[in-house]
Amino acid sequence: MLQIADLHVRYATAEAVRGVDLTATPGRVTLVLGANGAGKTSTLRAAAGLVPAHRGTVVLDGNDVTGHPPHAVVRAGMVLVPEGRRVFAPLTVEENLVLGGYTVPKARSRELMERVFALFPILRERRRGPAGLLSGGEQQMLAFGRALMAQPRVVLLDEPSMGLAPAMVASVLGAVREMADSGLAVLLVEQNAEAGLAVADEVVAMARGEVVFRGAADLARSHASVLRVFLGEAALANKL
Amino acid sequence: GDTGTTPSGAGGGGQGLPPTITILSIRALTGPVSFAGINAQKGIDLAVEQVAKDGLLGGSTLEIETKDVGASTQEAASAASQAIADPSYAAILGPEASAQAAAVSPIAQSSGMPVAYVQAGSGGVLVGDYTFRVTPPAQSYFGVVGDHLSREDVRTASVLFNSGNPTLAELGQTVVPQLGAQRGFRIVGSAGVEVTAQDFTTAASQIAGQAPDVAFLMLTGPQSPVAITQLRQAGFTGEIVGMSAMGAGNLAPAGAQAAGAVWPSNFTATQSAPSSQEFVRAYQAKYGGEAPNNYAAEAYDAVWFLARGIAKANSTDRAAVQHGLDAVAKDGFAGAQGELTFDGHDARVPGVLVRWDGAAEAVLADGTS
Amino acid sequence: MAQDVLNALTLGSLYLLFALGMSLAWGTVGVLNFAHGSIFMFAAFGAHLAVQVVPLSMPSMIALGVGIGAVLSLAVQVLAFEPIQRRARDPHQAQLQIIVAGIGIAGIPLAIAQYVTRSVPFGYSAGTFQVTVHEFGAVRVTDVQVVILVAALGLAALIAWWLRAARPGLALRAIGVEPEVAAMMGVDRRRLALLTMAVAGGLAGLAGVLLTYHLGSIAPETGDAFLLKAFAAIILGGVGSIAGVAIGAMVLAGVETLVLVTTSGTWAPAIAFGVLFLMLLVRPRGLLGRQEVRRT
Amino acid sequence: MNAWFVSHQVLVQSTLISLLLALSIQVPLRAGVFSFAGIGSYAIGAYAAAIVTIRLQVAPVFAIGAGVVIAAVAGYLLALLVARLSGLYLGMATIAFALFLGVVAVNGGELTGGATGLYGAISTLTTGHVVAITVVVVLLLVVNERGAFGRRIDAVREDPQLAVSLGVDVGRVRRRVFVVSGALGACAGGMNSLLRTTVSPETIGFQLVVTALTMIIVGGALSWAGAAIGAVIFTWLPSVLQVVGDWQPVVYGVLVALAAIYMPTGLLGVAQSAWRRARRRPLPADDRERPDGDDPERALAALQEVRP
Amino acid sequence: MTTAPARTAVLTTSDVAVHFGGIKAVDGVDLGIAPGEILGILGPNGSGKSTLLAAVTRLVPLTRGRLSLDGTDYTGSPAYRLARRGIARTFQTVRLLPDLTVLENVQLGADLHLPRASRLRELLRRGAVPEVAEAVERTGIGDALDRRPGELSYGTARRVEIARALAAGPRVLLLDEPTAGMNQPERREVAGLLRRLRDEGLAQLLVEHDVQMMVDTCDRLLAMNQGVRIAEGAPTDVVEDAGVQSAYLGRPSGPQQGGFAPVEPQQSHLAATREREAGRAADR
Ligand SMILES: Nc1ncnc2c1ncn2[C@@H]1O[C@H](COP(=O)(O)OP(=O)(O)OP(=O)(O)O)[C@@H](O)[C@H]1O
Ligand SMILES: Nc1ncnc2c1ncn2[C@@H]1O[C@H](COP(=O)(O)OP(=O)(O)OP(=O)(O)O)[C@@H](O)[C@H]1O
Ligand SMILES: [Mg+2]
Ligand SMILES: [Mg+2]
Repeated sequence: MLQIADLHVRYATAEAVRGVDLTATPGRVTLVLGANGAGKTSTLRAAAGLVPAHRGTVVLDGNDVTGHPPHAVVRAGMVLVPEGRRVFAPLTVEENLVLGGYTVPKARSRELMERVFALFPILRERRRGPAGLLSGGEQQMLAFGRALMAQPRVVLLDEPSMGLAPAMVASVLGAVREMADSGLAVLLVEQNAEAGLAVADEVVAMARGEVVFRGAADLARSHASVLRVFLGEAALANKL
Repeated sequence: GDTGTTPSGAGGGGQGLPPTITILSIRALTGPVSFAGINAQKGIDLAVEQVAKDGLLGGSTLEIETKDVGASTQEAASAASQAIADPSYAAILGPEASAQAAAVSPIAQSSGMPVAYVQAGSGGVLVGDYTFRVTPPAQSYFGVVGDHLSREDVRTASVLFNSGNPTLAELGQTVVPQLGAQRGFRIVGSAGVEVTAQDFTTAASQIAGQAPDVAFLMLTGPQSPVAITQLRQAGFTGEIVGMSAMGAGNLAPAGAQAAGAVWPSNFTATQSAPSSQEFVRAYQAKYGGEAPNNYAAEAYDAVWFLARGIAKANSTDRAAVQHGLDAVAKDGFAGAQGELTFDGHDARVPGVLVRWDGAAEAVLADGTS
Repeated sequence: MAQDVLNALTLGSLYLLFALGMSLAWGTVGVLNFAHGSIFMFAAFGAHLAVQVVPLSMPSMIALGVGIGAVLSLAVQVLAFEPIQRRARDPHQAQLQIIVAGIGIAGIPLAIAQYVTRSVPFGYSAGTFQVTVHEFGAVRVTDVQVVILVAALGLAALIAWWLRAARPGLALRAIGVEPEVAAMMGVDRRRLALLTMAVAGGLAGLAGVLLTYHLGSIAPETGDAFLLKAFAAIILGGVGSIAGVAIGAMVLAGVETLVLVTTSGTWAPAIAFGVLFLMLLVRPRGLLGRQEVRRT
Repeated sequence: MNAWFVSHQVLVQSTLISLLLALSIQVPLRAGVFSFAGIGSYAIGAYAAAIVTIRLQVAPVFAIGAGVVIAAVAGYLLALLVARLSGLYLGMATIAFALFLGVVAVNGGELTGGATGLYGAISTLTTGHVVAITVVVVLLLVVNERGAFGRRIDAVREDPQLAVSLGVDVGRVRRRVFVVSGALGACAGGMNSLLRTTVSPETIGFQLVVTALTMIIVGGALSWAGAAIGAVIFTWLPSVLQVVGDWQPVVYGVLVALAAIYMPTGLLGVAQSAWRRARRRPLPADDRERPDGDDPERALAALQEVRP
Repeated sequence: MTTAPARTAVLTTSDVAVHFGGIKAVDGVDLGIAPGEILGILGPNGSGKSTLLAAVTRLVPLTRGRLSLDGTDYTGSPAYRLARRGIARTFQTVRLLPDLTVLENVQLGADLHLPRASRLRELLRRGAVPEVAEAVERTGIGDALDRRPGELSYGTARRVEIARALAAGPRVLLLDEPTAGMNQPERREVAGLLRRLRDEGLAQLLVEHDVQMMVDTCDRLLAMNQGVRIAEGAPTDVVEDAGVQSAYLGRPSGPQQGGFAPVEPQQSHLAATREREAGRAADR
């Protein structure tokens, strides 16, 4: 279980996150919505220890991990799938996955890799090729698969569906749902709000670095303003 | 540029000497050639002391200011031009490195500043009447090797030389072959190595394969012990002849391996000339029994050379000093290196042949005797 | 002929021992350490100072050299390269900074050694070990040569295997590409980098001590000359490939030996550079270098 | 000409020569071309100027010009040869080129004076000429660093493929950069030979690569001004460090290392970012603004009410 | 299914193929775009869309096929010439120059058309050219102009990419997933911009995975799978096409894909969402 309390993130030129409280509970998917620049990525990066939290705490299963280095956070059971794929381009697909499972025992890592390959068969085909030559969507699959390899208890997903074809979006979000159902706590940032809402249990909306809405996914799905802001007029019309 | 002093040829001494006479010494006290500079500095300090005691300059004191320029040519040139611009400097004691000296000479010559060099054996250093060199070139006393080799009845020789160092390349490529032609031995192999070469295994094997009577190693100080060790390891049993870089303790790391190596030198602490022995005694008294090496001896001689020139000029006017130095060079004098004479502006000494016995240097043949 | 081959192999092994640590640090944590030569020399020098006090055996001298090398290398990593990498936007941007910092740092041990020795060469004649020469027919080989050959090839094979097979080896390569993402995978990049630098420094120390035994004596400037050779060997083999640097070192030594054996030697460096240049024209990323992964 | 200038003339000359030499590395570096061919060009320029001056006694313009032309042509040919190389592979190839020339100089016999080198290259070149040449060079580079010219070079450095898709002929930029680098290096070498009246192989070596690189990185790699700062510092530093005596090389090393560690963008970068910080207006935390469409801020303001 | 008439097409490809060793990323694609037309390309991940764009912009060598612009063949001409002839593009991955400000990054697009004289003039006045101001305006990045790319959120960075392409004042614009990382309203904004550009006569090639947006925005769609065209025509027709449904929208059947264990077969993206919603509602 992840508890972020009163998080502030400050860059040289801007304060990107201002007092955010977020909780990710085992078995549940918490969806974070927000316009470009709302501070979603910054929140996730601060939670993972990649940028310092200016103020506030990040508590993982009762342990305060605020200010811990990223690798320690991973070892404590929380993994981030970064925005924009960021695969190790010159390493092979397989090596990327092995690295994803850096903290799990070897035998287990082999099993997990089979599961990733089952989810994304194209990765099996390309496992000996350099990851950097994959198509954008294939790299996104790899980045997602890499996180599965770490067997985390809490997973932070920063737009995992970006660049994926619709069928693949469904696969990935289906996998997200499965992860939660198997007891993981998931914090999901998703611009594809509609698809995100379909798998979410809770919704948090951010604007200008603050949480402006918080509620059950069902409530959000039926809430006109939320739909208007994040899905657009068409979806609203659809709904009503 | 305009320098404030006129290099007028019409030198007439006799204006008298100021209370302090200042000379700029451009040295490398740090960096890869610091061993030369540091030893030279000791010789300089001793000479300054002695000049004062001797009263050669009357009531005036000789002061030598040292500027450490490391290995930088530009620093050396800059130091020289600063000295030239400052009328309080009467002369320059030039840097050891040939490249530095070659950069200083044209500046000094064109602005009429007398310079006395030590080392600096390459061409382009002595460019006119204002530049002098107190270290004799190696080829001028290389004859002592010839005598020795004739005595040993040497027939064949191989040469290993540092091709990037002007002096060593000249010795290896020209002087040794000429010596062979004069003394009747044949060069069976000649190889050049890089200026910074470290490992001589291959060259040593080559020479061992050629099995000449004598191997000439025209290498730098640090290269010499390595080449000797590796020659011996490769199975070479003949005679080894080097050059003065083997002195100054450079063979110590090779120890007994190098025993028997000989080299010609302009100076060694045990040479017999009375003026040399006088120098050695004074040096040992001043430096706790440490034996002087050639760098100390040369610099000592250079200071005395300048002091004598200034005394003769009885002036610190640079043109006058130049005339004074010319006169001293014409007459020669007895110095640390023995009986110094000059061929033009370039020093000559009889030279000695030195032998490494595994722990210390000993005179094998003394050009003065 | 056999002697020449042996000599070339020895020289190549020396280049390899020296280049191995440099290549490891460069190909993995992205540190092209120009102070490597200085560490190498200073480790040998430290052993020299120690042997003046107590006559030591060859194994203890080696251990001492490896220790000094590792400690120096760690110090440089912590004091210089780590802060640079922490500030840099990406590993590529840090590269030049690291080179220049290395150049600056290299001057420090060098100046100290020059100051103490007055640039007079130093060796280990005070130690208990004396080089012995063995003769096999026309071929002469010293025991030091044997140690160098075995150490260089053995260590190269060991490191190559470790980089390939072990997960930390893989993590190291990942650090060289995307340090931040590697950390996100749970890689403690600081510890791994320190470990790598310690190994690299240890290798430098080993090379320094063995070289001093091989040559009988070295001068403080010795490290500088080796640096360029090692850099050439790494580039020739292809950055990041241990097999590549081994081949690069051997090719370089082979060419140099061949030229020395067949010509008067004054052109030797030019021919070595020429061969290097031509080989790069044919294989722009070294003999075994990884192809750049780039797509639209 | 005052007394200070007279006595520091050599350092002033050296500063300008170092600047041109540093620029011969900096110009390619700014275009992402890791070329040290400028050092080889320095050798070409130095020897060409000395040979021409000694043998033909022509005016310094022609002596230096000869070297510049030869080095520029050599640069162009080299660029064609190494077109496929990049990064430090290119760096090593060009270092090999430069050191190859050094060996040629040692073995050049009569023409290059062998290991001794050449001396007696006496000409009428003055400090004034050197200043004039440097000013012209710097002005030309300034034009190329700013505005559209500069941006396109930045693109070639950071992302050549992107540059291509933006219409930049990357191959041509690279070839030009080699030519300019060759000309700059040769100009520096030629002026140095004629001012010192001598040239020898010792003065051309790996050390030059190290010095030039240090100047550029410590000064700031992305602008001529950085090279200028570096040239001034590293030409004058040794005189300043005289005061620390024997520890000069140690202090020098420490200073270089500190600069590299703590000034990632060089002294110039430090100055520039201080200037930027001083000028910058503080930005609001949100950088969003929308040209049209519904205003999410207002909608979200409404949402606040349902906030639990 | 028709190709745009060659007469009006500004950009055409015929039988273009790009193979990487055994991988046939693109394997014989014909297309044409006319001025004032948006051609959308749909296809599963790895179907060769980005590679096709790279082929058209000459950034990868063609295995076979021909490319032509305004009826003249440019198959052999170097990539940098294309920009000068009016083709601009964005990349799937954000590619901004980190050391330049946002404004300078956008200017970079326009630099190419500046005649030498005005480059000098720009130097002296340091002012931006009108195309740049317009591109900034249209993409709504005015507030971020003096920031550097590293400080931008992902969505803003994508807008800067689009602005840079627009600043080049192109006749043909190729966009590779320009709205990835934006939410629905933001996408609509971009789609609106693209439509306005179309109305101004710009020929566009748009690669996107948002089917709804593609249907709403494009004049024609071209669906690809495994490097070949599987359908082309009016957007709604293509989306309804059975082959497209199975390869792209629904459960894939090709050898590249299949076996997405965790998810049920789906008819379409939107349907999938509803289905899951219903399912989960039933769970409760
Ligand atoms: N390294 C940085 N330096 C300065 N400002 C930054 C930095 N990173 C992000 N910002 C700013 O912080 C704010 C929040 O950015 P963040 O990336 O967290 O947004 P986001 O919600 O993830 O947006 P998007 O949906 O576009 O990815 C933005 O205004 C952005 O410009
Ligand atoms: N340079 C390359 N070398 C090897 N394979 C490549 C290369 N470039 C692309 N590929 C492969 O070609 C196929 C097509 O890639 P492309 O990027 O064109 O797909 P795409 O349709 O753009 O996919 P996405 O929607 O995921 O971006 C992919 O399987 C990819 O792995
Ligand atoms: Mg984000
Ligand atoms: Mg793509």
